[in-house]
Amino acid sequence: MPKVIENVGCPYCGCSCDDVRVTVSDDGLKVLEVENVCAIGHEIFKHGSSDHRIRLPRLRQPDGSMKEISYEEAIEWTAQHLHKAKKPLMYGFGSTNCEGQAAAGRVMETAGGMLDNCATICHGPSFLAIFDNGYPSCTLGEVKNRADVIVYWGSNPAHAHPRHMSRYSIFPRGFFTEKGHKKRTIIVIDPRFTDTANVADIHLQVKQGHDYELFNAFRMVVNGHAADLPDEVAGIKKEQILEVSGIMTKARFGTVFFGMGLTHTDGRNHNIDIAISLTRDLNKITKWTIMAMRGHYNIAGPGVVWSWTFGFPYCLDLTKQNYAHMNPGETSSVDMAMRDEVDMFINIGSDAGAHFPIPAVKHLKKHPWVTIDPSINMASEISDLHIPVCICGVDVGGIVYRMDNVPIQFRKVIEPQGLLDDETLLNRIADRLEELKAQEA
Amino acid sequence: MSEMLIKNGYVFDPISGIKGDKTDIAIKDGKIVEKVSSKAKIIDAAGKTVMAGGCEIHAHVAGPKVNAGRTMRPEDKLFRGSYRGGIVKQGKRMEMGFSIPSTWKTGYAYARMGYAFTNEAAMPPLLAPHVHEEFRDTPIIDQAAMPVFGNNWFCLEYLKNKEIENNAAYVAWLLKSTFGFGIKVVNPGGTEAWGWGENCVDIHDPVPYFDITPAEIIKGLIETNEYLGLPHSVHLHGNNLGNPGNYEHTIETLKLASEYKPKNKFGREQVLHNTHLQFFSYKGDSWGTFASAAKEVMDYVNKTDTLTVDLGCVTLDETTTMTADGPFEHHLNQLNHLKWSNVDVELETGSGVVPYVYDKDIAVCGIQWAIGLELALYAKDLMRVHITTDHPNAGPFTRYPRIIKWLMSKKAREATLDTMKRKEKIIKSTDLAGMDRELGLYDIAMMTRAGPAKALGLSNIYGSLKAGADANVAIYNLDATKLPTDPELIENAFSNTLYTIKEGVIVVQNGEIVAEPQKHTIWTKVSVPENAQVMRDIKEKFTKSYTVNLENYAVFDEHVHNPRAIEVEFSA
Amino acid sequence: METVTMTLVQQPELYFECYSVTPDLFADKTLAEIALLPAHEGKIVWKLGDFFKFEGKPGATAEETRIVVNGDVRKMKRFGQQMTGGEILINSDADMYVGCWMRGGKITVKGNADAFLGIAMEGGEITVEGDATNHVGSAYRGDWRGMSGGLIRVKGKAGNDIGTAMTGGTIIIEGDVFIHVLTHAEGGTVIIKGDVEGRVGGQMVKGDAYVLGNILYPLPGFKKIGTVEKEVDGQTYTFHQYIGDLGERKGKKKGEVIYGNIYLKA
Amino acid sequence: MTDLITLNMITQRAVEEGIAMEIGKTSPEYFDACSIIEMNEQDMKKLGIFKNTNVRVTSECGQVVVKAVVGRQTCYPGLCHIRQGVWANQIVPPRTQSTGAPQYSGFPVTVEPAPDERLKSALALVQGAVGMWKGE
Repeated sequence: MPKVIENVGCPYCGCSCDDVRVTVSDDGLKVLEVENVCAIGHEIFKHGSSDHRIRLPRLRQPDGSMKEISYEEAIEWTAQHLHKAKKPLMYGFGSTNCEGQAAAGRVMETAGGMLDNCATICHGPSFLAIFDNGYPSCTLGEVKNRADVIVYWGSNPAHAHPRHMSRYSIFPRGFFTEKGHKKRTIIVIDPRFTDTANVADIHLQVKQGHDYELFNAFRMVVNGHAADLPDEVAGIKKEQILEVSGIMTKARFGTVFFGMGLTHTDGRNHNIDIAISLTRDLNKITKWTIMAMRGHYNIAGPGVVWSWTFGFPYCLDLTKQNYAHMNPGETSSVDMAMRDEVDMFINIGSDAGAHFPIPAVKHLKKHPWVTIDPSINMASEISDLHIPVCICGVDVGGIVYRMDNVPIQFRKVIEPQGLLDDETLLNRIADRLEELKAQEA
Repeated sequence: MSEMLIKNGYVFDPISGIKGDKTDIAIKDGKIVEKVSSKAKIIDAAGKTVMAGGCEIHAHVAGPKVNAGRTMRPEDKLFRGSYRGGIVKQGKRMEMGFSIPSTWKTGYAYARMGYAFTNEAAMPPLLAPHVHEEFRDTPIIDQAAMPVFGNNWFCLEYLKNKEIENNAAYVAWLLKSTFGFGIKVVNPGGTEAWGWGENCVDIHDPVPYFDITPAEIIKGLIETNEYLGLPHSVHLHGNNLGNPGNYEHTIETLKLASEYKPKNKFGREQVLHNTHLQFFSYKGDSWGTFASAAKEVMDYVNKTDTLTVDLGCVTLDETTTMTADGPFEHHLNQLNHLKWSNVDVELETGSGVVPYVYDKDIAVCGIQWAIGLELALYAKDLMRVHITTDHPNAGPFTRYPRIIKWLMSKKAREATLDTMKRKEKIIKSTDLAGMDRELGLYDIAMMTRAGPAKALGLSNIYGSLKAGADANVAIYNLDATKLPTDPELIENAFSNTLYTIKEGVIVVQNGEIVAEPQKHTIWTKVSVPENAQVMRDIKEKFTKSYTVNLENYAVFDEHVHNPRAIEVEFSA
Repeated sequence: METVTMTLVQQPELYFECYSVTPDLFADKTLAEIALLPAHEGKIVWKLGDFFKFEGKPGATAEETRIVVNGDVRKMKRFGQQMTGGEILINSDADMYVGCWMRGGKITVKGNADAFLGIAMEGGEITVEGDATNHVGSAYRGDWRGMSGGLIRVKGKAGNDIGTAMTGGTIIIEGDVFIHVLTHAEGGTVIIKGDVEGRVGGQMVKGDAYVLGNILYPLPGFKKIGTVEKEVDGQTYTFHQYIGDLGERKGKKKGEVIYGNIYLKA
Repeated sequence: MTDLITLNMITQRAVEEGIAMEIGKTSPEYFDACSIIEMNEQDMKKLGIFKNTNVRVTSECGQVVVKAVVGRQTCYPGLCHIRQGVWANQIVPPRTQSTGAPQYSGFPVTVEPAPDERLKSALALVQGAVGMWKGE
């Protein structure tokens, strides 16, 4: 008799939907059916019980081939190399539960290395902006229940967060918003006419790379200097700027959702920095909040866990061992790769091979490279050691943080069948490291 | 069968009324006992001061808003001490941060000061799993957390309709769901109003849409609390915090409690705990005329046995303000223009975070500093007046030893006052300069252990050296018979214990962490009859308004660290 | 003034942190003691003597101590961190954090300096003969107190974030600058003799930017109020004066609103 | 009509790429989703190519051959887009402006027709870059 498991969390995007319905086989080994999930999430659950899943660590052989080894051997190999390295780097955590991220903190504090997460190439600039200007935000339920104006700026949920608009922002009928979409105004600011722009009431086609100037213009209007506005800013006509400013100041509750369109372009953090300033300005008049469209279902997690552990959300330098240091630009993964600052690389729950600029991959490849990931990916295919682990939300549970930092408790739907989860694996590596250090001392 | 005997120390234990007499303290299997065998490990405390482990009644040490502060303030970790991280690693993990310490530093620092328990002052129910994750990573000290109720839609609706029984059933359900300890109220109604960018400035200012007043919310929750007979009373951060002239609102708020009597089996005698009173004791109609109302406020507290308070002393540091009082943080940000974070939590509460520099050369800061100390020095019953800094709002908890120094030594107060540019203005606007009172060690024991433990309804476990209590003991390097003339030595003694013993295990020796035993999560388990109406209401709100499924809302057992339930048998 | 000459004898494998190389830490020590000062390469704690050989002698105080660094130290960080006096001369490129949190004295870099040059500097003087990169005289992450005093002169070009959150002091870039000059500033002066791509004075409360070249993308938040003569780095020019950032909050002094200024060479 | 144009490149996420990524980065789905460049029709005309022609895209730090399409989410003239992933990252400049985040969006590229060049697989590109590619 197949079992139906309700209220399952989806391990794909920052929406961290927790209403998935999964039907599993009687023996609890196979996912048979998945409901209430986007097309992408669907693939993850399918992959979870695919026969092609790697179930044992694989070590690169001199001839370039990979040979299956035991977890014990893999743990020993990793601990030995971490112990030897002067400045090892562990990067990733796009798909790891918080328990695993806490264990990773222990590993790298013991090893005296660098610890970084995917935010470093994604919403890292948002952290820099939060450092400088704070973060007037809210949980997604506030948006659902109160918001009458929604701004998607440099973000494209139709593609990156498939259920965001239906669960949280544009379409849901909330407590004070029974009319749902009908009573909401949607503004999309993006250089492309995206599929999200397609459902918006207003699309501002900002000149790519000039969002900062446009924010500056909005702030002038909000602060009473509309008269000094030029006829056009960043490709947007003055009339349109005034119209949109009017909508923003008349809103009862507004939210700005921003994404890679701001964090990946010139100025990086300052594009978000000034977005936060605009949000502050608007709160003198009415109620506005701002939120980063975090990419993965638990990429908010490492920022949260490492903040309470070390005081910094990412780009951690733990080499001093008595204290942590952080300064993106110096202690960030891509910068360290390009500068040859590190001498070992552990890629965990992410794919630096596919998502780092290729020159950075070439630099990192000069040194030992371990990939800890459930699947075959570009990183695993160039690494010296590939250690497969459980998929959070599929064969291990745990706490994850949604894009609004709301902790969601994920469930396990199928049996791990011999696979270790990140937390167990990393704690065993840390235990072994402590032994090696003790022997040395 | 581990046994320990602490011999010849000067013991200060208000719960058992020991006022500094030489007494031996016997410990067996983690509890205080009458006597132990000759095999007991002997600790010689001759010439030293012995107290129960410290008991914290109000500090923001774990959870989303605390962590938002850590995340937004990298500069809070910069160049502290000789190295950036401050002190060299003592325990298993590094210690980071000054005003908002990492969880590891939090546990270690409390232990070094001789504390055994701390009470997280505000837990947003929706985010409870986060609080419990931080508890897991906070070593040594036991912890509890109070969920916030003062802006919770369920409570606003039940209390508006005077449905105390339903409200009680909901409160019991939420305490279970979040593994929470008691009822915390922050700016009742005002934080819900902040959902629209508004506020409730006094207790009669109705809440938008819900059309109930803060006064009705406070009274309804006190009634609920005593109806259930919870260990702790309602724990209140009122309306209009931090503004000149707010003391009249404060007294008006305290009077709301006058019509209620405590009903509980935990020895608690108050029905309302007003937290960080310093922020509510201001005269004047502007920052220019800002002055102390400590006397007026304490006169009322002194004559009302059903009230307890904590101080919220300003320590004159660069720190980080954080509170579920969302509109206040926005207001503060408009004043100091530093960075501002805000987290409104659906259906439940909100919060804000703003860094703040209490500059001793600014008159208002100096006056705030004086008010915190005046409150204590005006107090008649120190069992009802507890030392806090509303950590980290008025200063970090690591400054408690400095506050103790100020309270025990007029000389120390004068020395600090002398360093202030606006000294004259501060002397004019407060009574502090004229106050000769110097507190003793027994007073300090009341304010930091016995008093808080009793107010929390936990004095059978914490803040006591009576047989049966947990064996939490602090031994300070102070000769009670001849206190040092140099007040700095008092601060040093309370900063780093000679020994801190947690449930019979020596965790600190000569100010250094030496062991990290298992700690507990304290929560309140109320058994109430199933209430079908309330369960229907809960299901409806989760289907319509929440963005998290009901089945994923309550904290899973595996995410609660070593829980220890305080059982409440409800009887209507 | 006495001089200690330190010469690189071997290159570290990774980057090397020279936080100990300051007149304050060298002063009144023997060369042997100096050689024992710590320096990190990753998690390894070396002694300065493991990588440098030392000649000469330091003065009794920082003020009386001059340090000359020879050899290619482009992979070495934090020269002159928190120094309060004396001099450092670096005869090559240097890596990040030259003169970070510097309070007094003089640093000269003959080659290029990498990012975070003189961040949160309080006083003293830094001269870079070559180029600098990003974050010149800006604040440490999250701090609202950037460079508050002293002088930084870069003879070549610089990148982004010049004087971010600056509150005082002067930065002179003789070449071109990319973007973000005096962002979030509440005081201080930045002089750019070359061109700037844009974002000069964004979110600026107060402060003065002088640009002798062009600004490719001027911010809408600045408005021209007239033309003035001003002396800049010893030379007088005519400037168009712009005030702003009109989008940012403004302070008042005796009822007068105080703006940030951009002086663009006419 | 010219044989080479300079465009402003951005690289962003697409749902097709997301699905394909979860199927597997070595899958044909991933190849089809990510080995394309989206550009404005006017720019194609300028380049004198038809839709679905292979082009060589060159940036300051590398080059890659991809298939030119117009795409549903239109770019204005002068702007072009390659979906985030292996092909895009052959040309994304690693410079971070001292923030840690590479220049994923807003960097100049030249685009030239390469009708006779074959598209490389993800593995060929990544393993090839680090000298591990054993295929043809």
